[in-house]
Amino acid sequence: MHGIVKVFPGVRALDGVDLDVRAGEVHCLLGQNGAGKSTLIKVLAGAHQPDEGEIRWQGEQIRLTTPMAAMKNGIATIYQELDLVDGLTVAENIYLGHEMASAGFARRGETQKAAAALLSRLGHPEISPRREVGALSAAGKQIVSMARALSHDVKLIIMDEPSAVLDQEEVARLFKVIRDLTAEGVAVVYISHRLEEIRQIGDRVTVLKDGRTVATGLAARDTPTRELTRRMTGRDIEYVFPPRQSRDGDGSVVLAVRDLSAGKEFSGVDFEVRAGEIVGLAGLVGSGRSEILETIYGARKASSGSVSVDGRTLRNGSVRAAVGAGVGLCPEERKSQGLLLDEAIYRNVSLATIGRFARGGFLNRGDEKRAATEHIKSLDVRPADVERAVRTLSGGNQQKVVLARWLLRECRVLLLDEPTRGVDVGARSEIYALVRRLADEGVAVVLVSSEVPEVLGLADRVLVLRDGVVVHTGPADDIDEHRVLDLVMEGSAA
Amino acid sequence: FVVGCTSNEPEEEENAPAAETGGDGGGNSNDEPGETVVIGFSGPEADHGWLAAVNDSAIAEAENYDDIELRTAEGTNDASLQISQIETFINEGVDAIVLLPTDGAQLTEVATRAMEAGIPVVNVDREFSTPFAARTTILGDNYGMGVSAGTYACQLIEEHGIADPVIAEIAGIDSLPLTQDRSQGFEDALAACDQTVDNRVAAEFTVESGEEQAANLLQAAPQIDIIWNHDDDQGVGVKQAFDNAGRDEFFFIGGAGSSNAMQWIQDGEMEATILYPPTQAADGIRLARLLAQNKGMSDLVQVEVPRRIVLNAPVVNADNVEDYLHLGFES
Amino acid sequence: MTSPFGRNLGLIVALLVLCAVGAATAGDRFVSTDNMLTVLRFSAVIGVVSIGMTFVIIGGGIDLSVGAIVALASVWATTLATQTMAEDTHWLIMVFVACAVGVGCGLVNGVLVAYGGMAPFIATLAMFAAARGLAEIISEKRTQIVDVRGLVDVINGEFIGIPVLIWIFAIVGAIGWVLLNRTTFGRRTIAVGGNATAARLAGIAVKRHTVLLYVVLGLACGIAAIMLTARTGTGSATHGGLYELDAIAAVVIGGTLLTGGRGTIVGTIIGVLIFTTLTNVFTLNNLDSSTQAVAKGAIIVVAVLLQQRVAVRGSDST
Amino acid sequence: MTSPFGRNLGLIVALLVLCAVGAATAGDRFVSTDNMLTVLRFSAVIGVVSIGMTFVIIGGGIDLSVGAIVALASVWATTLATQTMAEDTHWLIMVFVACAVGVGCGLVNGVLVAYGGMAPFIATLAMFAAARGLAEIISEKRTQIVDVRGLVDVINGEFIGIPVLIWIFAIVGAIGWVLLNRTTFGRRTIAVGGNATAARLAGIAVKRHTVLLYVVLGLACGIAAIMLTARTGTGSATHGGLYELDAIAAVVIGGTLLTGGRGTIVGTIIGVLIFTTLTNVFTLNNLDSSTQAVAKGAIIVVAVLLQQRVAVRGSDST
Ligand SMILES: Nc1ncnc2c1ncn2[C@@H]1O[C@H](COP(=O)(O)OP(=O)(O)OP(=O)(O)O)[C@@H](O)[C@H]1O
Ligand SMILES: Nc1ncnc2c1ncn2[C@@H]1O[C@H](COP(=O)(O)OP(=O)(O)OP(=O)(O)O)[C@@H](O)[C@H]1O
Ligand SMILES: [Mg+2]
Ligand SMILES: [Mg+2]
Repeated sequence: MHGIVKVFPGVRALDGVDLDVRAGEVHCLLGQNGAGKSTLIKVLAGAHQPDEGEIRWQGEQIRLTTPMAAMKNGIATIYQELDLVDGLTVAENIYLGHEMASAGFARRGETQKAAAALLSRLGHPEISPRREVGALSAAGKQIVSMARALSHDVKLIIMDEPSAVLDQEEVARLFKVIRDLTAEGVAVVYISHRLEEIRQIGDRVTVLKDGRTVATGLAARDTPTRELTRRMTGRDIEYVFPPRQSRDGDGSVVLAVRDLSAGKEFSGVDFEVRAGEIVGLAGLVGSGRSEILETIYGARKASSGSVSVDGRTLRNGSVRAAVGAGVGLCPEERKSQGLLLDEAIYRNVSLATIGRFARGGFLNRGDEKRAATEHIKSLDVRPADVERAVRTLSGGNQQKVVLARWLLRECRVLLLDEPTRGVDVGARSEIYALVRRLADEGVAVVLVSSEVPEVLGLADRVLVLRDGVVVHTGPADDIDEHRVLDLVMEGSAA
Repeated sequence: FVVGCTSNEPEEEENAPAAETGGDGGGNSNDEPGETVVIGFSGPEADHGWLAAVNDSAIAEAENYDDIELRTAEGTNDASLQISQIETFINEGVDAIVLLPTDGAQLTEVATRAMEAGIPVVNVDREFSTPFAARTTILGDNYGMGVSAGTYACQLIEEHGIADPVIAEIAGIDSLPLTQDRSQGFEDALAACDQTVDNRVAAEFTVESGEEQAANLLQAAPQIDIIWNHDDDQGVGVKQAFDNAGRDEFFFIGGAGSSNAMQWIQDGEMEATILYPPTQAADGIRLARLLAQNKGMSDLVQVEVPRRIVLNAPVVNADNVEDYLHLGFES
Repeated sequence: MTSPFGRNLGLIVALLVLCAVGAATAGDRFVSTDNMLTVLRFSAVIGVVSIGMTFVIIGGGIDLSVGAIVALASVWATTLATQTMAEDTHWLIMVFVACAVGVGCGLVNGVLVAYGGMAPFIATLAMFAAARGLAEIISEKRTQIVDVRGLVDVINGEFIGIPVLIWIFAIVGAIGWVLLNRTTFGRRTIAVGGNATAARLAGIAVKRHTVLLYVVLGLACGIAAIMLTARTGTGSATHGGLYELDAIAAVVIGGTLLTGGRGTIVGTIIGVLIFTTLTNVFTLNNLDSSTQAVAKGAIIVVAVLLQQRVAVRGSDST
Repeated sequence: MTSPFGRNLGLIVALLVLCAVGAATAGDRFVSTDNMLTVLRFSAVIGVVSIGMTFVIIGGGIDLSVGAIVALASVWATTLATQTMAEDTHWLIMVFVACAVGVGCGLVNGVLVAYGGMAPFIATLAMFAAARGLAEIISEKRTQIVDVRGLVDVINGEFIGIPVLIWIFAIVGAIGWVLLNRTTFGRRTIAVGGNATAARLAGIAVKRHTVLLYVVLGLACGIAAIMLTARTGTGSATHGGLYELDAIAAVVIGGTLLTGGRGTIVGTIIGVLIFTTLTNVFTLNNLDSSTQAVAKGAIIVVAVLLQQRVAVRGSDST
């Protein structure tokens, strides 16, 4: 690809990008949120038409006018926003658009067999090809997206942040699949904000900044982290966690979760969070962490047990009660659970606090925008224009908007479910600092993340979950990454 | 004979032979061209044959006169819209208005305003709720139609000596006052011979609804002696339902008097129909012209146009169908 | 979300309850074969339209013009010219004309929605007005009687003791079921309605597919028009009144989401049967139309609430 | 997506073009003040309903029962009992009764949708049948004449030279605009319709809010019922026929998405004006109803396509 330019109303998303990918290599794309990575690969996938520039494929110039054209050329894509159809089964989603059919009649048995084979290859034989995709977890959907990409006869696979919703175990499996592919000569374009992954799997790196290629062909394994981050952000980033304040047990108990169970999802969860404390939940995908947060928040009904805030028990299954008591939940899926995509940023930010900007029901929009702007700036959302519709933001920036909502809320208890999913390195450290600062101000924080280092680095105390049961509780300092992994895998080693 | 009256007494009412109009009007001094007058005409949505015939005959009538400029605002079942149409006529300052309201009571307000603005209003078919809203009223007789049907039914029962007869009624759009009037008339007339309606369904003046309702009716009543169907438009569907079910054990009486119905009567497939002529609006146009030109009705001794004309609702059956064929409208 | 089977189970229970009420209040008059056939025959026309509507709604659209298209197709198929031609050749000419008119209207709807970018509600509202107006102009607001007896005799006749109308309904239903559940066309319809972006990225020609959906519905309207024409023995601009409402109601009560992406043909068929059985039970009980309306409202509410309960149970047990 | 202003600009252009056609074909008869007032007065009743409908649709719902509610409210407000009470006290009693009936019906709709979990289409379809049936039963299908002159004289009268009906329309429009754009209620409506899950997780009482939306629309229907009652001098079970279609059409052509989460009051008002002006121009030009229907269909298509072009331009320049 050479000199690619893509202009959206008001934004020059790509401003002359060059990218060359060789057969059999894993080519990593790096860049801050909004740098243009997703846009670039959408151009390559035929989903967007470039305004300028040319694409050469195996030496010949081509025009990819539709996604179909790209697929015909052997380019398959796993998009950042899980683009699956909820109402169809797993197998149907995998073969959507290139169904196995005779004379228009779907060959269902064959399709399901082939889908099952693909899922096994990805290490997930337990996902039934006949299941409706709408009923899968985010991780399950990501697996289906990957299976879909593999279902094509491909020469190039583009993966836009495939690991964002996966845990370490899953990522390892993904890497194995990638290695198999490259061994067959398939090229892979890999996008991720996790630099460790780049080192593990990548061959060469291209860095994008503000829609331009600022570096290309860097060796993935040998380029120092500092250099990568500097090229991405234009400044030096210390990728470190803010220091914990050692004040063991001095805060009063704010959130108390007592013997909480919900159906098959989890059972007997029992912990408390003190003011100023950050408690991390670690576990594999599907271990029920999100469900625990949602149950605490009243968005799901508990089958037994209780949740109390500041000593007062919350009504089971009532979000209103939780919100009234000062609990906030930053949900896992930003698109379906968090955002009003067509609304302006400031309206999304103020959604949970709208009453604060109103007198007798009448809004003071000046105040509202000012408060939103402040948080947008502190989280480095780009572009920092609060009137912009959220839909036009990049994935990572959308995540920051959701986060900003809960920072603005000033809760007693803050439940964060994968708060840094898809957020770039620079913004991450700012988010960590912010969360820590909130805790220092006396907020009780519960953090769920699939990145174990993040849990260990940020939290004061860690709960490790396996199949909906807490298998370990203890200070974060007393446990390391390997131990956590052992626990979530074996569970018995405790 | 016809008696006209210039006073404001509303009870003045007489039957005029329905066959009086024909648009030929030869030799009548009133047909000589006068000054050109603008007449506004508004009727309900011509969604079935009878109303279409009303509109068509009105327009055709207007075309017979060089001195009439007709403004039509036909086509609505929404009283609010029809009000705004009349308001438009008032704004334009037409010389007379012929109004077949979707509902007499609902258009009374605006008709009164037109009268106050000095525009004579001719009220057709569905009556206003005050006499001050119209200069002249031409009515079909809905209640009378029901009475004719009921009386005829009683006559049939007696003639054929039917014991314990099953009587069915297929009404038109049930929420319209005119349907209520017809049903009431039917009921009252049946009461005179100690009968009641055993099964009643309401269709919507359309062929499809007629077929649908009649089919259901036939299921509800396995044996019927007399059926009165309010409207010959929907009658086409009703008849089809009878044919579909292979049922003809009853006397089939219709309403309105379409050409189809007359044909069936001639063919012996229908017992009778109650006439409800669609020429009222045409009469209205004629009268409006006379009013606007300050003329009277030359057929009358009376100098001016009468306040109220009520058309007859005669029974057409095999005996007299020849006389009425020319009045049949295409449904 | 509950499984389609769970939902349909709820609907079946609602229908059975309705039948029980019918049997209890109207006795033999309700349970007779004749009456059942009447109900089915009566369901057939609106049923065919509803099956077509199911596709459009699953595909994320809506069509307000179905009744008007039925009217236009019936009128066009019964003009003097068409009938004369049919007399000279074969009554299938009339069937062909009706279907062609339906397909043509559907094509216009589809193109306006897919390529003109108009909201389906508005595009088909325009067709709703235009098609009925055109039908009135062509028919001059007269009811056109069918003189080609072949058409009426066959379509309004019987085949192996069962009315042909019911056969057509059954066949269209079966084709609809296969099309939705067993073909790529059906699967793509769900994709287009459920997530148009995903469908586009999967390489589906979303616009073309949308056009096809409206064409399928147009064809269904053409078939319905011929059925109605044979059943009433007439073509008329008043045919198909309120079909849009009846069809959408049947589809939605059958469990299809108005937002698209989910729905079943079986649900739609049961939805149609529920509404027609209701009318039948009312008439057998000689209810006046106002009371009917109030009862209908109440019964719809009860039926849906009932259906939901059963659906939840049904899917729990699976 | 284009900005609301861009969209509304397109609508305004469409309306202006329509006015230009009116002026060109009907000359002074169209541009006279009297005629303008006639158009506005005619818009007023359906306009008030459409403004209420805008809230429900932005909130992700739909309401088919508005016409029926208008009918029921008008009938209830003109029963002998109510009128007698009004004669004895004040005609405002009738206004109160109509609004109370509207609110009551809206409440039932809202509860069925929010707490009963029924699809809005089905719940309000049930109300559509039930309310009109009830209106017929109460009125015994007679048109009830208003004898309380005070009501007719005031509401159907003038204030500073402008009909009171238009004043009411303007005031309801202004309140609607403020409510949607300047209050937390409006903001929550957009959130509920745009993403109900997100709204719920943000602590908004989605169910209660949904109920409120239907209540607001019910109130609008009550107001419209009184306006219609005064305008026609009657209460009747036939009032408000097809209002559901007209109101939804105005809202949708005004740029509100049927899927919820997006819409403007100004757009709705212009949408209403487009439809009423269209009818007015037709009347002035003496068009017969069939031709009107065909022309209406064609004009809707042209207007929407035109509006889209302008909208794209308008938003490009910002
Ligand atoms: N449909 C759109 N309309 C307008 N602007 C858009 C649109 N899509 C993307 N943009 C803008 O283009 C720029 C690049 O976005 P892109 O999604 O490519 O970023 P990214 O590098 O993938 O970021 P992230 O790491 O957060 O996913 C951003 O400024 C974004 O706001
Ligand atoms: N909508 C749903 N329907 C059925 N099962 C679900 C649904 N959502 C989640 N599950 C199941 O619940 C279990 C826990 O899901 P979930 O993935 O949310 O857990 P988690 O620990 O929060 O993982 P993560 O947040 O990393 O994805 C899994 O077995 C998942 O498949
Ligand atoms: Mg991205
Ligand atoms: Mg989770």
